[in-house]
Amino acid sequence: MSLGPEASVTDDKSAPDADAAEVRGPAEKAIAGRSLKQIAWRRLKRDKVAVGGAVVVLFLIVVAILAPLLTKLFGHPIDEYHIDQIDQTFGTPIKPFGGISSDFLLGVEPTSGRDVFSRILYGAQTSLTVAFLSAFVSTILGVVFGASAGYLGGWVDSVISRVMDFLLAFPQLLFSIALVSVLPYSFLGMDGRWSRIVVLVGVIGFFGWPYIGRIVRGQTLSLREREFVEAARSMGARSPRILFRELLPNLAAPILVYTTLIIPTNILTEAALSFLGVGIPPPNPSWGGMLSDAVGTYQINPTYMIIPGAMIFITVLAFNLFGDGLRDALDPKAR
Amino acid sequence: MLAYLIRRLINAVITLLVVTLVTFGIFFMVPKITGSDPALLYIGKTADAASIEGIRVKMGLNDPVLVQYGKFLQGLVAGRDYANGPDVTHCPAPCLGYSFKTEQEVTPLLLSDLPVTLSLAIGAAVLWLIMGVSTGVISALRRGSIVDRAVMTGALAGVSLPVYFTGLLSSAIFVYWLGWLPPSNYVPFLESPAEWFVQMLLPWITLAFLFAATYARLTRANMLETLGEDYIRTARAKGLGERTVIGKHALRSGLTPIVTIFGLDLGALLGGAVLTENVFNLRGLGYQALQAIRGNDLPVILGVTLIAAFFIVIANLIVDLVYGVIDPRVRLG
Amino acid sequence: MSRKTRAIAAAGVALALGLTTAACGGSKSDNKSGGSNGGKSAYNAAITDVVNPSTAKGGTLNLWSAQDADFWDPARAYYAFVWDLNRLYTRKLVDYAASPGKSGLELQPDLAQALPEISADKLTYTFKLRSGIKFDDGSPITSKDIKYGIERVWASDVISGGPVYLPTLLDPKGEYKGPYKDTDPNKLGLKSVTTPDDSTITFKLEKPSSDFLYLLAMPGSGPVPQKRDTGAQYTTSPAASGPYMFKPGSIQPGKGATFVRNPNWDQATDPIRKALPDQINFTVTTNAEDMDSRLEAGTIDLDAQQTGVQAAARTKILQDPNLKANADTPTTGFLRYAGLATSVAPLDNIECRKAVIYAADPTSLQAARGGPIAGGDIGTSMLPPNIAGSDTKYDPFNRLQGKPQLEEAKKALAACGKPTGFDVTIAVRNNKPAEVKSAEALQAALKPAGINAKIEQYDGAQQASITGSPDNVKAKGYGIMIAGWGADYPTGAGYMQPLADSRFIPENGNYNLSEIKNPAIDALFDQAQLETDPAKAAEIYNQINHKIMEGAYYLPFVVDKALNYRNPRLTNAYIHQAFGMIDFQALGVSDGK
Amino acid sequence: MSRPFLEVKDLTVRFETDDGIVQAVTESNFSLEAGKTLGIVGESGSGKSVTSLAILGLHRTRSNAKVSGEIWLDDQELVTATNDDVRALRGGKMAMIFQDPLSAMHPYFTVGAQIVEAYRVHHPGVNKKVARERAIDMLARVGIPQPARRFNDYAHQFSGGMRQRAMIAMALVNDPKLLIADEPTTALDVTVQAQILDLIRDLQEEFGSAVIMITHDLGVVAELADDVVVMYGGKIIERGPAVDLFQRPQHPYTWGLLGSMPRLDRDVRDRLTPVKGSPPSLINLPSGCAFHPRCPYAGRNGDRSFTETPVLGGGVHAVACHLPAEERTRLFQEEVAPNL
Repeated sequence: MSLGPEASVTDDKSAPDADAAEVRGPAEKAIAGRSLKQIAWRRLKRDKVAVGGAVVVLFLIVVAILAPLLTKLFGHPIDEYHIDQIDQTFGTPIKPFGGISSDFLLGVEPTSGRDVFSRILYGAQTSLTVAFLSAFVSTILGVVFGASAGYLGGWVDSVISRVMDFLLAFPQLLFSIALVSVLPYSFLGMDGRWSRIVVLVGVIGFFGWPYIGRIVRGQTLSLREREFVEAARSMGARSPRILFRELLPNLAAPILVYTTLIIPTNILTEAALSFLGVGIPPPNPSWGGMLSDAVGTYQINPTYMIIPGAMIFITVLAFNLFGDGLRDALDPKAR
Repeated sequence: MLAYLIRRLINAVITLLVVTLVTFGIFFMVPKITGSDPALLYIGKTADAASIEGIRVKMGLNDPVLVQYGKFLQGLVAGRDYANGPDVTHCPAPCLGYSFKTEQEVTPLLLSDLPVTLSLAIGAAVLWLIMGVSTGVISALRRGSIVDRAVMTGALAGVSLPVYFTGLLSSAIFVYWLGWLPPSNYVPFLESPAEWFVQMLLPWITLAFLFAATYARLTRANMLETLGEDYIRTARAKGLGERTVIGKHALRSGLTPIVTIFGLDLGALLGGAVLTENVFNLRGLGYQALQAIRGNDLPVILGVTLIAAFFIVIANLIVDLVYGVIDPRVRLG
Repeated sequence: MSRKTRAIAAAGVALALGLTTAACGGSKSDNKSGGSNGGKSAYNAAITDVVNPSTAKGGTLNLWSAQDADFWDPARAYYAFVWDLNRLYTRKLVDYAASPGKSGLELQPDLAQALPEISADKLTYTFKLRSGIKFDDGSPITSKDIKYGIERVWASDVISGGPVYLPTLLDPKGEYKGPYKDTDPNKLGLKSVTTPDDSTITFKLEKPSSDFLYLLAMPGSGPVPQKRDTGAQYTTSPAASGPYMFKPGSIQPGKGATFVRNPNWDQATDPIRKALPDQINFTVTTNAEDMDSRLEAGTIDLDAQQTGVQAAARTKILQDPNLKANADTPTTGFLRYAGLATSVAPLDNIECRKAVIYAADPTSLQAARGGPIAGGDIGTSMLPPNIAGSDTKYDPFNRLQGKPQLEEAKKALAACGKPTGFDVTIAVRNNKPAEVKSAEALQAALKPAGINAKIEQYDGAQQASITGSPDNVKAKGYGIMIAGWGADYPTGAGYMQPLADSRFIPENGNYNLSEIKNPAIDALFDQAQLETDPAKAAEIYNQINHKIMEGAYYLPFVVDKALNYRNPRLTNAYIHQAFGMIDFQALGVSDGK
Repeated sequence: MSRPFLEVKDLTVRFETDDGIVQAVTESNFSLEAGKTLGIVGESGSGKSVTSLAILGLHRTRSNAKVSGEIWLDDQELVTATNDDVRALRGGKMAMIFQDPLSAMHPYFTVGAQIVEAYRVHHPGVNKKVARERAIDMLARVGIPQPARRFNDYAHQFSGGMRQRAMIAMALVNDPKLLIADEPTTALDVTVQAQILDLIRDLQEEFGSAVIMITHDLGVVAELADDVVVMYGGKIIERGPAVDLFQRPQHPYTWGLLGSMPRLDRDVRDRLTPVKGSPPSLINLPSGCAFHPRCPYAGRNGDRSFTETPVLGGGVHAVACHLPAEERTRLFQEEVAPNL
């Protein structure tokens, strides 16, 4: 909650799928013959908006992966200067609308004339890499700690729960900025871009795990009471085995949903950190960094602000749409 | 009740202690690891080893970390004395020390930034509560209608828009293209309420928009859940009119969870709306925090973190207490 | 040693001569001010002339700034604009003349009746103070107050932040520990400065220095009454000796300060300051764009920081002739450049350094700084135009043509033994966006030559221990370091000595980034101190500049400029070359409001 | 000929959901005379609760619900009546006791306040004090000790039985002529169940109300009901006087229900599956007789039960089953009854 406004997304509650237990009962029984996976898949396919979101997400992933190729085909290298595209007096692109032309599909960067198209593509690479990996980190940590807390109970649960409460009640964005800014720019022989990605993944992933952990803990607690775990236990299965053999498959749905929903939050956080100047270091492009660059010239050259802003918006929206659809389809709250 | 309150207060204090300890640890240990030296912040262009050492001694940087931390806590509780050249300056409690950069006492420095953050957070909160809750309720009541779809689409777009983009976009439009509003520059409320209002308008709307989107989704979900509750059916079965059913029974429980989230969000914001304040150049706690972080100004970073944590913890406390009042199950259960 | 002593003695005379001319120059300039274009405002008029000359008093001058003063304590301030503002409330023994152009660089007696009496060995400077000089509380300013003020410079652990030059001349062995650790009951234990009576002060230098008077013109050499010195907290309520004082309680960190008239200042004792407005408001804003729009609207008078308007306002001003007529783009006295570390291979080889300089794209570097108007002219050498000895036509690497010279770069690489190029690290402060942009531009330009640069951002606040530490530079392999430099006092030594003299390489806080250890350059600096004739001294500085460029130690980016707008109602507006910005103390407001 | 006090004709309720149309109640017909008790029996999802909600008109607030047919209460048609007219009857002439009173009572209002609210909405002129006295009086009458003090308590502070009593007090506060009790004893333990059922019977006698008792528990019906309706898959499959139905149950499903009547020696959990197999989907009802997938006798009669929907016969004791009447009698006597 305290990652500023950006983070509230994951706290959102799902709307009940059908509006009363009365109707949900038969509705669910109606399709009880199929596995949850099939049901979810069917529901998801029917949800046009979610499918749209998924298509955009896939498209962005492909674009990010193919960034080097696309740049070669339609753009210019990300660090190539085109000073001839820039009005030297004002530092802005000579051509209108941010210098958009057939040669520069999304215009050029003020001051340097670098190709915005290529930089957006590489920015997508960075953004998505950070978002996915940090979601992965959050999920791993969240599942391990959440499941341990919920399953083991006792002092383990109280310690982990306190830590989660503490992390959630913490000036997170401030701390992320501070942490990211004191960590070194290069280490382990990685260059600025990858070392920073590792740092961002670590910090964002770390602050994200309580969101997943809380949900996993809750689910584990309720699942623990269920018979099948009791049964497994009575048959002499040891704790870790119960945990992973029995609980994890049942946790898969909520974990999938919340991991999906934490990705857009991570994109926003990464962009925020880059915007505040502690993200991916130049000359490597990032959307937040481009927005921050645009601060100086946005009144006279709005294109350069709108393009990265719109990219962040579209990406986050697509992930949110898909995540919402996925949640409705799996409806982890209905269990 | 009293025992509960005391327990909660002790918890709050422990949380704050942990926050200071963690912050302190990070900002004292990390520079040690990376080899940067806070004493050098004090030095101008001409640094010589002797005066750097002098500053280290003066700042107590040569003490063990725990001693430094102890002194910091002492300052918070009882105030602290600083050698100041000709004489000793007493920094009254709660003393957060002196800024490495400007040598200003941190406590009054941050207190003077607080009104800006308060103005921003409270104004935006009022706005987003009104916007978010009303649209969320309408959306829930007209579930599936065009209004509902429009609100939910707008809300989803809203949560996908970062303030650092909407902030720039809105000032580009309203300040530079349309010229309806002046470029933001905080004017204290007491100086000119009208100007204060005009200046804060854009930051409020920008910040509120994001939260309103979240709250609309939240409210709608809560309301839908509540409307499906048995006691709402009971209320209808008693023959109550829809207005009473919705306005009294459904809102009462549908909005109760919002109180929690609202309290926590507001608490978090009071510690500094880092992004909004920086986008709109508002010199509040969030702005100060970023400046301090960029300049490695540890006492200020510590101060802001502590204040931010303080607000969050207090908000938690208040929310719990308020919840006890509005939800009888908590109060007496 | 004896040779040196004599040489400095001569330099002292030279300075004295220079100062005399300065006094004349000042008045001459005043006469001229109405001349060339009738004192009317025009684009860049304030660079050479006094715009709107007037003696009308009254009104309030509204200065805004996006940056708060670093310190109001004169001994701790280091920002150029704060030094400029400092002239409002701090008088020194000598101060810069109040006039545009070169004549502003000359020193005039201020608290002193006249320029000092310099002993035959040129090691002793004796000043006689004016009578009737008082602090804002009405107490007279004595020689002891001046000595005490100067002593505070020694207490750099408490009075940190400001320049520390005087101890190297007055206490090179570091025997004095500053007034706060002074055992003398009156805290006047500095032996090299004596005050035989309240109106006489004598300085005894360890070695002659032609720059000594410039050091006395720094804010930190102003008088401080010992009983009002609150050490580190003095910055919140400094005493005033000039025509203005801080309105009590008006200093608000991060918000601003208010200057009101000092009732105990007497115009008759002050030949430099005009003191026209009744009040001067210094307001800190967080929004530079808002400041620009207020400037254009005429509701505020001047950006006190004088670092140039933002991009949006720049466009507007340059496109609107009416606005442009009230704008100037003076050179600020700063150079932006990259130091090429001789301690980092392969830049220890001069040819490899040359390759970097040739491969760099002068235009993209200029664009990174903001272009020809907001950024500055393409830099060609290491001496900025406001300093005697500078030669803007000197362009050894043919940078003015504006294009990278790949052929030359490849030749140099071949000569260096690295025909296919090499890897190098560019170190850049993370808190200076324009420097980061410069680093990116440089990186991009070096690539075609095969020089693969990696950009490493570091915490700008820690500069002194990162690029300022030769050991660290070597360890981290920072071959190229982006930096900027402005003179603390306008002489070739004041500008270039920290950048090029091998004897100016401390463990921390080093600015000789290239670690130039060239005996010829060191010798020339010494020789300049001996030179009697300013023109000849300038010629020596010119030679040093040539030597630096021939050694390819630095890659100059731009000669810094700033596009600033001034409210048309301002009177007596002119750019003061010592600060590279409008001389605030001279300003008045024509409408008296 | 005057109508019965309550007459339900061809009542059909369907919900449109994302997963398809839920056919919750199909063409139900039954009636109830004043002062009498009707038991509606069936598993969860059989349509019994939906039927009762339809009588109260509570599907009206749900946009995806479609109700057709006729419901006559005291000579007033309710399906086509205006919202306001139905609302005026709700809680007044007809009232409902819900199952699980903890969730059916508002957690944030005191029990007393909720009763007062119910009273005042149908007695607009009455001041708070009078309403309060009435509420306390009602609490006393349903057997809540110290009613004046409990008036200010919240639902969660009551025990399960007391809570259900309070719920009943709230339903009866306006002297309803029709009282619908939806599984009033499900959430309670056996001894309390008996008390509550006694209470309802006593109060029915006192107020002279008609009662619809909805339950999956034939034991409850046996104790209270004059007539019984058995529902399965949204349809009435058997209907008749209680005595008759218990002595000569006609439908194989009813036999199953009888077989699962709660007894103290049986595990409580068994109640939930009175008949082997799971209840049918209301979206895709099995073709023909909805019960055929679970009916041990399906197929004995050719393939009719797979293709043809049995029609509820006429008469006092009606049944919807393809098995011939004699066959059913024989089966019940030979195969089912000995095991009961």
